[in-house]
Amino acid sequence: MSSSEAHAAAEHPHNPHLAHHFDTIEKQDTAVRLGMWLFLGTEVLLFAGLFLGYTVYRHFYHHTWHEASRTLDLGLGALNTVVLITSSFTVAMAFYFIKKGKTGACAGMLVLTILFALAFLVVKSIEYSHKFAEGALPGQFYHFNEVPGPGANLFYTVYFLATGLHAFHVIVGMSILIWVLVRVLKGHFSPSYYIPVELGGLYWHLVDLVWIFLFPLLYLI
Amino acid sequence: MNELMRRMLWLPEQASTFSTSVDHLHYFVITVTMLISVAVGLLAFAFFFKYRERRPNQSTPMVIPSIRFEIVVIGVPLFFFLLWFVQGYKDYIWYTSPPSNAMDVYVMGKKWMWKFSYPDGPNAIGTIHVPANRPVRLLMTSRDVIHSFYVPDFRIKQDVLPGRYTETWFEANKPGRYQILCAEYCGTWHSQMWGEVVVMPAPEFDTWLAEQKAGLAKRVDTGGDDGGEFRGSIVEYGKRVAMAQGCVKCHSLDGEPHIGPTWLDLYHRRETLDNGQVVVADEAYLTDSMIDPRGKIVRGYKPVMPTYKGRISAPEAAALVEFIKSLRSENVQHVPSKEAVYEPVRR
Amino acid sequence: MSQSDDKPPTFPAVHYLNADRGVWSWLTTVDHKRIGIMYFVSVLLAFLLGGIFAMLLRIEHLTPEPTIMGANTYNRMFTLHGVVMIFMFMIPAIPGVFGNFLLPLMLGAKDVAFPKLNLLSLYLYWAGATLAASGMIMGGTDTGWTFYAPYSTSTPTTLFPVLLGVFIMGFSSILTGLNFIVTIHTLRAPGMGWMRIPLFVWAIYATSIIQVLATPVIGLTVMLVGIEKVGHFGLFDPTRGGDPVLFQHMFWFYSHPAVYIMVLPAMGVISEVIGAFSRKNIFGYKMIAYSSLGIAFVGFFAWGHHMFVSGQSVLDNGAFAAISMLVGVFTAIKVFNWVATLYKGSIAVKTPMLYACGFLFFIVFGGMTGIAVATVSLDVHWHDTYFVVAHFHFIMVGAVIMAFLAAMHYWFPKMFGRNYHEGWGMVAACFIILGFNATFIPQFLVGNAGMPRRYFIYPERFTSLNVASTAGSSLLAFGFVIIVFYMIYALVRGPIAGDNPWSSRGYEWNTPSPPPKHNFDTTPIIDRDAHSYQEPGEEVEHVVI
Amino acid sequence: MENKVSKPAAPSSHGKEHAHGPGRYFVIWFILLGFTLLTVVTGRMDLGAANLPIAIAIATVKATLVVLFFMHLSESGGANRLVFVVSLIFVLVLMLGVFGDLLTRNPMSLPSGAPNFDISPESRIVPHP
Repeated sequence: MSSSEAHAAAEHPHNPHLAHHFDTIEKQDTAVRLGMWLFLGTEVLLFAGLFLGYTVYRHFYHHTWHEASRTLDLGLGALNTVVLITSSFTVAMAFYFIKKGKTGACAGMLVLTILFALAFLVVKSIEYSHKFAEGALPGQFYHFNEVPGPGANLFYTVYFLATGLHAFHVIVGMSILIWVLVRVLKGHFSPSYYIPVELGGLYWHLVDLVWIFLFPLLYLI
Repeated sequence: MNELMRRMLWLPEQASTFSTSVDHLHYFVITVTMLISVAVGLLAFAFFFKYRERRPNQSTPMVIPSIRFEIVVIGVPLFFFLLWFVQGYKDYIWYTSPPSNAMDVYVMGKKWMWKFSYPDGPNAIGTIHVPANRPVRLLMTSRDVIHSFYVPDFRIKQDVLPGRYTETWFEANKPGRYQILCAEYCGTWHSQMWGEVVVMPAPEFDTWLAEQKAGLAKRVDTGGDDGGEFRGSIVEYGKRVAMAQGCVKCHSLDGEPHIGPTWLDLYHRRETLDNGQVVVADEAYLTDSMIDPRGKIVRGYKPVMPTYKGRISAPEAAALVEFIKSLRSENVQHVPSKEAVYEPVRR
Repeated sequence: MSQSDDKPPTFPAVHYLNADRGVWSWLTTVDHKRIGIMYFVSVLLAFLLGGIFAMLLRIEHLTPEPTIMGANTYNRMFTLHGVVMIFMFMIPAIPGVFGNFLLPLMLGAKDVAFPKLNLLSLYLYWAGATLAASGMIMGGTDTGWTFYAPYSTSTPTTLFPVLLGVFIMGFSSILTGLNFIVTIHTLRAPGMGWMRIPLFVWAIYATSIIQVLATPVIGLTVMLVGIEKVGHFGLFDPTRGGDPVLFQHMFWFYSHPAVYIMVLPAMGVISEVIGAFSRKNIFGYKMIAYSSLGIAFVGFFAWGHHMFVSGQSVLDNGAFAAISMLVGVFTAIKVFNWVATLYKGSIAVKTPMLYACGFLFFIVFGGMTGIAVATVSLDVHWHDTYFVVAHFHFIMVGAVIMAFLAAMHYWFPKMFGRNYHEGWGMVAACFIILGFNATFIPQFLVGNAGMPRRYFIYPERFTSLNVASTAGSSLLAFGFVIIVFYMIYALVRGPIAGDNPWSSRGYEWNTPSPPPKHNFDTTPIIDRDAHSYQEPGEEVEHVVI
Repeated sequence: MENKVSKPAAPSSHGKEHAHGPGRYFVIWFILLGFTLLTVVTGRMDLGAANLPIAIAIATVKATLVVLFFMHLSESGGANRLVFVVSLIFVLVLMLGVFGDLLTRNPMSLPSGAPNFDISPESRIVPHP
């Protein structure tokens, strides 16, 4: 803990955001950040199960999977990657601005991030509708004749499960950012208290992280 | 000594070459385990008396571990555990490496029966004949869920997986009859998925096999649960059971409704029950209907069927289900799952 | 600190139990002590339910033929026994009850780091448990608590609510672990360095790491099974190219460390109890603390020893077997340290101490039979037989429930300010320890004889041992009945215990019993090691062994 | 970890984070976009067995940049880093254990259609000679 942090608490002995069981707001912030990182750790392990399924079946059926991955739309996938990376950048900027006390700029960046999230979902749903039309669906629903051979249905199983779980995280992250945005607009945050912006941002970066791995694994093998 | 320990530990007979070597490690491990745990328990108890509280709030010395103590408490258990591991893994590698001259027998697990096939010989349900003092390799697969082929007297066990083969091997060294159990939970009658290994002296086995191959054994025993055996496909076996039990008196095989619903295309048919519920006639429903026929009555039929609980064995019920599954008119799309193709597997 | 004997024991007028009144004050509380008490009631109910199932199962096994139920009922019942005992009782038992109640007290904190999240954990636990229970009412499920595919994805029974319940209870467990880790990192009282943390806290810390990092995997796995059951996506279905062994890998990656989620807190309890009742500095504090972390870490590398006969590769079997041996060494270190702590102590033989003695025997026997079943060639015979059943009951019931009972007796005065009847406590402990041995030692033998687990009916040669086991289980059950009676009496009419009836030096006894709502009026300053029975600077005799 | 309540100092919080401004975020963003382009290009080249390692290496670099700079792990406390690294280690452990099995398993015990198997429908469960 740096000595500068401690002084901030000394100046605001009755900080309304300080819970009764913490001595200082810095200690509380440390705790909250650690909690968030632990939560991100659990998220990593949650996705690890799906990545495991991916690697196992790719190992079994790598030729079929190579063909199957070619049926995905690389253009849309790459577009989504750019969208998510940019949204990660904007949410980082939102964090930067709120620390500087520029509430308006922060809100603007958050709005941009949320729009990018929406764009991601729209692109994803376009891709999904193509797959539904083709019959490139998981397991028993698979009736896509372009990719024959065993294991092709499993590619789409993993594709839908992984991108589906990821899309769920996008929706959750978007909801969190909307909530943060509302609070920003209400003026709840200041350079001395901005933890929710930071945590919302961290969560959003994780969503980006997962996609950074999903994109090459699904579209580029 | 071996015999005494075996009886004390309630181990079954040692009927294979593997069982003896594995049992010796077993005795060693269990003896050490018992000695150590009783010693720790007694030592704690002895300290309870020796160092009991003599006056309240007595002061106690500070006891500090020396490096020597730490080395001992880490080193001694580690030594024993690694010793067991090395010996156990050596035995295990032996157990997973079938000799190249082993005779192959194919095993198929199915809810709730075992089926055996010799590469160019007969099939049998429930009973496998093997020669004594000759290695036998089992190549095993399953029709439905995971089973586990377990012969306690041989100390062998191997899961049987659907869609692929697993293997195990043994060399029986005492002629006799040994029970096969299913050790991986597989549904209602998991606990009755039993079979039998008949170990014959080698010459006797050769004669038996030759007879089988020559087709002399056209005589077919009625399938019973006590070692009576039937050679042929499961479907044929199921047909025999249906005839013997009189199922076909009430269930037609040609699509005509009779006293009971017809069996033609029954498998995976959606049936409406008298309470309006719709069920799919899958394996579970068919089996339940043999045991508890009044439980789920198809609309339009009377609850007249008696229960077959105790009258048919688990393998018989399984064979009946298989027979029903085979009764399909041609317009039905569903392809019944294939049995294993019995070809020798080269490695 | 230790109270002097001439003063009569006191009972605080206002404490956490009566500071607020009404059901609503309980349901909306963020007080870690009240949440602990609510966990206490919940897990005891779950234990009762699971125990009733267990007794019915034992009665069924009195004869090799069907005795009191049918095959389908039996299969549902052993599944529910497992699901209830593991997910509703074992996993939340010690962390949920004693972890919640004691962690802040031991650390000198006013509450856990995230009190509201703590309440959310409890609600998630209730929601998950209710869902799983509704699955039982809706017909029950018959897969065993292991949910092995492809049986679980093809069974006609109601599986989905149970899976969802397990998933939600998993989240409760994750949030509890997360909360505890953050609490231990950030809310230690001034002066409490990492090497002054009580050993129970170390154990909870190691447990929490496992909870946070392993539970998400089981969450995903059970959801995949649920999806597979409903939608037949083919992930574990061999007819669609899937691999059922992959399910086993994913399942045991959580479920093996989950064993340590259950047993590590139990080890923490025993460290506290043995230290307190022998009035000794814990022997080898660092070794015990680090071995907790070691078990948590190495426990993650050992899951494959559940799959020795599943078709897993020979090489992997060897690797997992070798690593499993290391877990045994960590446990052995702890056991030797506990016994050495008794040496030259001043041992008060009270009920918790009897349970601790039982624990020592059970953990050694259960642990070493665990090493035995991790010895690959032996496991080929033992896998999925009653030997394995007896082994893990020695750990789960023998070790964990002994520790749970020891904790319950040791901290009962802390929680409620009253004490139980020592004589009855000893009697019940004897019944439980003897009854436990009588129940499960025959099961080791029947497993040796080759009886597979999850058998509804069994070959007749196993009858005598099964009858013996059932007879033993009635002793065990009788012991629990005694506990229920004297504990309820103690709760209402028990003698006032005073702040520190055991003269223990654990930090948690520095507050009044029962503690006030906010634990401490002023932040305590820690000026001595945990488990230290000397004042700072006091001259003591040093003995090196 | 010290538990001192307060020490007088300057009011600015998180002093270190002021060391960089939005410029750094821009740079990282451009690098990430560049890597995305790179991975798309290399992904469509036929590099044989090298394709997958290259794709994963690029993804790892991108992820590291996001974690270190967007998520500020480069400047947060040791516990946070430890948590994240440990979770990644356990992901590796999971993969390692499973692959130790798959790569050395008896080929007959692999699913049908796996590389060691004939993929004609007739021989769904018969291993290739």
